[in-house]
Amino acid sequence: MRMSKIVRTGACILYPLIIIFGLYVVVHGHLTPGGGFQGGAVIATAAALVLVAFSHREVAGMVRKAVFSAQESLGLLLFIGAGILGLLAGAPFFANILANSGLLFGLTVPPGPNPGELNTAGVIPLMNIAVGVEVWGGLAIILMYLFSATGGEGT
Amino acid sequence: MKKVLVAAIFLVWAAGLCILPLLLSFGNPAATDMDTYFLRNGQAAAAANNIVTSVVFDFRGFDTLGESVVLFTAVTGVALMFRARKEGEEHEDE
Amino acid sequence: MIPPFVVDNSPALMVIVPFVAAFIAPFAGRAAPAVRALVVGGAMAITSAITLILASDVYAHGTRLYVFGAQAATLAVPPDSGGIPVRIMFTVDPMSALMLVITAISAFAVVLYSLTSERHHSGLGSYYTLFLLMVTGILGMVSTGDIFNFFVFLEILSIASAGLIAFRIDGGVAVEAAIKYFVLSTIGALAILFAIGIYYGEYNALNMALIAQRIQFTLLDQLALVLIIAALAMKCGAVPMHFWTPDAYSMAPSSITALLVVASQASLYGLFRTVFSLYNITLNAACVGWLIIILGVLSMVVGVTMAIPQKNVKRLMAYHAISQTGYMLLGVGVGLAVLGNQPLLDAFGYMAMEGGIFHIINHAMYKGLLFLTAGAIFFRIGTYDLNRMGGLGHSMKWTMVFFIIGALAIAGIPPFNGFASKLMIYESVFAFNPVLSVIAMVVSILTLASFVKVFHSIFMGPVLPEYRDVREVPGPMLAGMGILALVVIVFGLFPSVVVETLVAPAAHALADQGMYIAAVIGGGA
Amino acid sequence: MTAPFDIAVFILLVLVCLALVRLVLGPTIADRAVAVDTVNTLVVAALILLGVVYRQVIFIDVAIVYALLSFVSTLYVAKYIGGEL
Amino acid sequence: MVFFNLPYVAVVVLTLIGLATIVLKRNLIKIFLGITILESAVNLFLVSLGYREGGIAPIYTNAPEGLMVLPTPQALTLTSIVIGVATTALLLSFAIIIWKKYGSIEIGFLRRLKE
Amino acid sequence: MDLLLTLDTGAGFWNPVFWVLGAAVAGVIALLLYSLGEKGYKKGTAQEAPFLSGNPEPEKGLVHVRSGNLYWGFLDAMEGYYRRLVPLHTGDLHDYVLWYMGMTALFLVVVVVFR
Amino acid sequence: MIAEVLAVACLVIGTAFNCLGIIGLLRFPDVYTRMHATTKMTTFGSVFTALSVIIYGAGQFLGTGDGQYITLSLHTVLAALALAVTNAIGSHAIARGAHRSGIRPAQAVVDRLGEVPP
Amino acid sequence: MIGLLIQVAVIGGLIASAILVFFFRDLLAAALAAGFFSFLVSLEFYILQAPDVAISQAAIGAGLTTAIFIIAIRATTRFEGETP
Amino acid sequence: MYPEETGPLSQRLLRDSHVEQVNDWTKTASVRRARMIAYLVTFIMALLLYLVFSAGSGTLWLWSPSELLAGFLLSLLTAAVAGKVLCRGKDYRMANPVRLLILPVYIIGPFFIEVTRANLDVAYRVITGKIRPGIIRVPSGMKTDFGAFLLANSITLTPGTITVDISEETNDLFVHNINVPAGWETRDTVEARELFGLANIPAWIRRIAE
Repeated sequence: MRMSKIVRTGACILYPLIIIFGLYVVVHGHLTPGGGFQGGAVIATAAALVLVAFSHREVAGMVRKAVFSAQESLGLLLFIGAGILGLLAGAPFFANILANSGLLFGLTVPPGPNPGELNTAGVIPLMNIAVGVEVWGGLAIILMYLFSATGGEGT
Repeated sequence: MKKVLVAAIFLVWAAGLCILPLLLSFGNPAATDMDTYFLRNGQAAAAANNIVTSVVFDFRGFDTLGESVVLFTAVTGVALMFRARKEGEEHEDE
Repeated sequence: MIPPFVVDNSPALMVIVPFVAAFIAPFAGRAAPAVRALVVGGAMAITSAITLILASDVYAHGTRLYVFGAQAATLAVPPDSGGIPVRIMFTVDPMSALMLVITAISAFAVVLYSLTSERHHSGLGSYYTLFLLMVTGILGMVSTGDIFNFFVFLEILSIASAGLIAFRIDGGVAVEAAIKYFVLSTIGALAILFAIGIYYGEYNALNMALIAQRIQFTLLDQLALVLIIAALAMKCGAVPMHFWTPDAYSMAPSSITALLVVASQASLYGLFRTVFSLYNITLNAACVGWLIIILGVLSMVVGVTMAIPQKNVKRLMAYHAISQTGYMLLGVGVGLAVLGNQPLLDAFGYMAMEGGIFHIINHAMYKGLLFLTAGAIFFRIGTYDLNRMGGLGHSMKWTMVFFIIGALAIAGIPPFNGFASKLMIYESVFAFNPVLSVIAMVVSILTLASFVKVFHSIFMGPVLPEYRDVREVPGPMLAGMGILALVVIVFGLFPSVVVETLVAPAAHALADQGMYIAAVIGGGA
Repeated sequence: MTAPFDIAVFILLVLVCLALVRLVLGPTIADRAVAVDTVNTLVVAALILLGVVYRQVIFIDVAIVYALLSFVSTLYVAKYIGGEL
Repeated sequence: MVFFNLPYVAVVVLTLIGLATIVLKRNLIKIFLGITILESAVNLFLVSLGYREGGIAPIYTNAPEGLMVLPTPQALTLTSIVIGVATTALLLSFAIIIWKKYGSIEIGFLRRLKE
Repeated sequence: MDLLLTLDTGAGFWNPVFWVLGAAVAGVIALLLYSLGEKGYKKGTAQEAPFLSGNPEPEKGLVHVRSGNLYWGFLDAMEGYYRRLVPLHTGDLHDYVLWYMGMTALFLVVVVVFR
Repeated sequence: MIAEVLAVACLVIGTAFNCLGIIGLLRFPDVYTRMHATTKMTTFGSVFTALSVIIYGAGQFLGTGDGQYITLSLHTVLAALALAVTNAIGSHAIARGAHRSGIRPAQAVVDRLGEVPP
Repeated sequence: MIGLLIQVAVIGGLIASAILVFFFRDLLAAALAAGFFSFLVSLEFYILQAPDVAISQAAIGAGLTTAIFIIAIRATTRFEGETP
Repeated sequence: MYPEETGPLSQRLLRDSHVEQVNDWTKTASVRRARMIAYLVTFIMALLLYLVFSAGSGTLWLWSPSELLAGFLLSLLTAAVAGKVLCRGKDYRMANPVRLLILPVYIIGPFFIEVTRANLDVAYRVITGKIRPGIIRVPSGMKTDFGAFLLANSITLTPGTITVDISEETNDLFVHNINVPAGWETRDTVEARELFGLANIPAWIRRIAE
């Protein structure tokens, strides 16, 4: 069953805000506290918010298991792909070959603080995004499965 | 009898764990060479301001892969628990 | 013939291939079950091949290092780090290679078997995903050289195993077994994490070789040692902590049980690695050695005596698995007890360790075979209850042959592999302490008696009316069992080859801590 | 000049410990939920102040995460006690 | 001296409370709560291992320079936290299935497998 | 060849060639005995029915010996042992955890005392 | 200097309101009145402490011209806003849940919601 | 000095809430106490200069784990010792 | 407990357009325009928020180019994910920037004054313990969900009153009052204006949301 209109409206308004904040945490993982896991967990909490505020029937259109499941596998494939990138370049698995290479994400940075330079740190931002996508999908799908066990209408 | 045994077990555990605050000094790690390496090289090698992130994704990236896979495994396990059952699937009991 | 890229990167590929297959397996099943079978079977075959390539390379050229993320794969110590390894690495020495061989053979046979045996169940996408992850967990556990990475792979293994044990959720009993297993293994894993924290706090190191170089056996190290060996002994099913084993083994699908045996051997490997490579002679070898010997003797005796009155065939086999684990603990424990004493070690210590380690590989093979035959019987008649079986020998001839091979091997009857390793254990342990040897022999006799009963109940006697139209299991299942049976026979017929090429290097690698440290750090202890 | 902030953090934490009393006593589950909700607010305030004490701007992000997410668990409790979950 | 090792004291006490919850309570969900407490204790232990007196967070920002705390335990703790939530989720789904099949989540009822 | 196939343990040895030879000889003897008995056997005569003192032949399922009946003597003789051992396997999760914790405690005492 | 005085003043006000909120939490008779005391007074107090941080950041920015203080102030504003919105929704949800679970307001002179048929 | 007092307050609350988890017979209250515990653990991480871990614990421990526990309590039972 | 919302067909279709039941005939221009606006609103909101978060990243006031690019892309992603949730096919009045500008004015101005005044009142009650609680019914007069949401939150954040429930059809609020003034307990409903002392909060909210 759904919660009251106030909670629903609040959830609708907070949902994109939490998502954008989570994405902010994800992409700033190498500059500020946070990263893939934390940001992914924050976004998954947004999904938890929508899940709790609406009824099963309404939620079915907003968040979908299949999408989350695909996200999860996609994130992991992206992550392991970022590792294989090193393998393809002739370095060992998980080598950070992009760092300091001058390519995309590969700016060379001076020591000391450098806020706002997102395109640094080599494969770390890529991995952050991959892990963020994966954790987002994973935690949300755990919640959805558990919700389907509460005996209400099936999700 | 059993209660005495449980109490004894807990006593030994408590005594064993009390070694920690007695022997490990808080706020003053005994050796720091590995972490000094990370702090010194983290920003230059991985170009990340956040040394924790550079440890998580660069120096110990393989652990992080394992950790993501743990989450994936748990999700798969949960999905296995709440899967839809086929009609006439054989039952296995005791 | 084999591209050098594969050989060079085989430690990484060994993990990458099953991971990628696991990630795409749930979606492969959407298209068609055949696609999924192809993906899973192909991935497992490739993984086994890569693992065997790696193992042969290790046996040919000595310990292999693979440093993840370094400039070069063998660059364990960065030049500017002051002589310490900082990154995660796989350290594959002959002992690890032995475990890799076991895992590769067993997992390949099991996947062949389970592609057919689980055909009619729902949730197969998740099943195969977890299966691949479980195999990867074992592979990572036995080849890693970083203690935290060991913990991570241990958790992958635990979670995947728990999910698979609970695979048959209909009765609820499987879930009960999974809960028991998972609660215990979580507590054990947390204890291991505690120990890792202690090592880190004392030595600021996570690499096993570095810890081994720096370890001093202070009071904190003793606490860490206790936490680790208790947790790993619990996970491999040593006796006073074996209670989860029969529950989990009997409730998991049979193919998974065959793999769980390998998983428990991996825990055993972790135990040996901790005691030998991490601590070695800094600890009081006699004391810890006797601790392991006593655990082993208890496991042997209690396991086999508890097996005799069982009526559930898988539960019975699970108790036998505990009993056989005791042999390994006994053999390696004797080796540990004389570790500091080179003459004794040469006289019988290495022999005992070789026996114990050889028994690991034999046990994984024949116990896996036995569990697979139990699963084959269940596949046809739908019960594990010995009282309701009988006369199946008339219709399931191949299964019966495989069962006989497995049963004779576990009982240590000569032409099969169990005999060779047991003989080595008996003789070396006799030199150490005759009483232990006698106990081991008695246990072996009881094992034989128990399996005679099982064989009689299942296969002998007249055909029961309800099983008149039972047929032989399908070909792929037989192929899976056949691989293991073949290995059992070959190892039994040519034990000296196996001991010379596989086991003896493993035992020496385990006992020689300096070599392990030197391989990683280069300096030597 | 961060001494006042430090003292304020300490007072807030003492208040957190006092809120624990309501968590213990609370006759109904709703009272306990109110106590936990209060603690969330206080902890967020404490986190913001501690961010100033440690002179780290980035620490405020933690407070935002707290403020946004702690209420989700409150909503779950509320939905449960309302009998709607 | 011991008094200043406060986090370690907390770790010891929390570990014991967690273990006591696991061993003395007969409800599955209570046992799982005990496991989460145990996990938090271990995480706390790891993080406090890396603390250095007067250190700042290991992030290069505009904050005043200073000794940084050790980053590795924090990385390990991140891993440990995610493993913890995965474990908890799987355990709770087991508990739900047990409730559906057995009608109870008390330990005393989970005894169909014995001997 | 001989060197390759012989596993020398110091006190004894194990060579599969001897065993294969022995098995072959035993097989030949068994085959001889088996072929001796075949001569007098004829299908369709009274030889097919077992002689049961004139009682009717029981159903095949009834002559099956249940596995629980095997080894009752052994179990009876070891009853005192089993009476102590079997109740330890309570199937109770608490006991499982307590055994584990107890063994850890015991190990700790042993290792610290005998270091 | 003025900014610092203002910041400390806001801090004192905020802490005082937080104290009052907790006292109310401990003193009041039932869940609704406790909610009056806590969720709003602690929100108000916490917003005031956040305000003191904002003022402090602004003062520092004007003093030093360092860009990070702007970030400090802006993030604190967002934290305070998030706190206010989430607390309002959360306390409403708890009140509704409490009323639905059958907790009637103590010493109430009137209960219009209890009269509405469910 | 004040830092030590803050530590004492946080750790006192930590231990007290853990004890509450042990003693509550109402599982929902125990889950709430566990949420409380998670907040304080996160605060302790924050004080120990680990903001990454603090965010992680806040999002996962305090937010999601409590939610999962409450769903599980809803799907099973609310009081200890309850059988249908 | 409450019946599902009903309404004109077009509205329901708009609301449920995400349920993959959109056939060709519903894909009229208005539906597409409504969706477009929904995505746009979400996008702008997300972008604004992201810019606030990452302010100060560049030199002093500006944003660094990579931040701007990342903000643009992430806002697009957010719009794609959350567009259907934020604007559930109902009202796009909040897309009007003038209304969004009034909101901060309202929060800093009348609302803050009201909160401060009432906080002092409750502080007095906390110390003395003089309370006279009760739940009264307040017709909000708001037609939109957002208006009701804003009013209810204003009431909740104003100490002394707390919104306990809301009627799904009429948007009537049930308000728990810590000190019910004499005479209100006999009245059937109480106007929202009367709850506040100084400022006319409902009028402000109506100006913002309707």
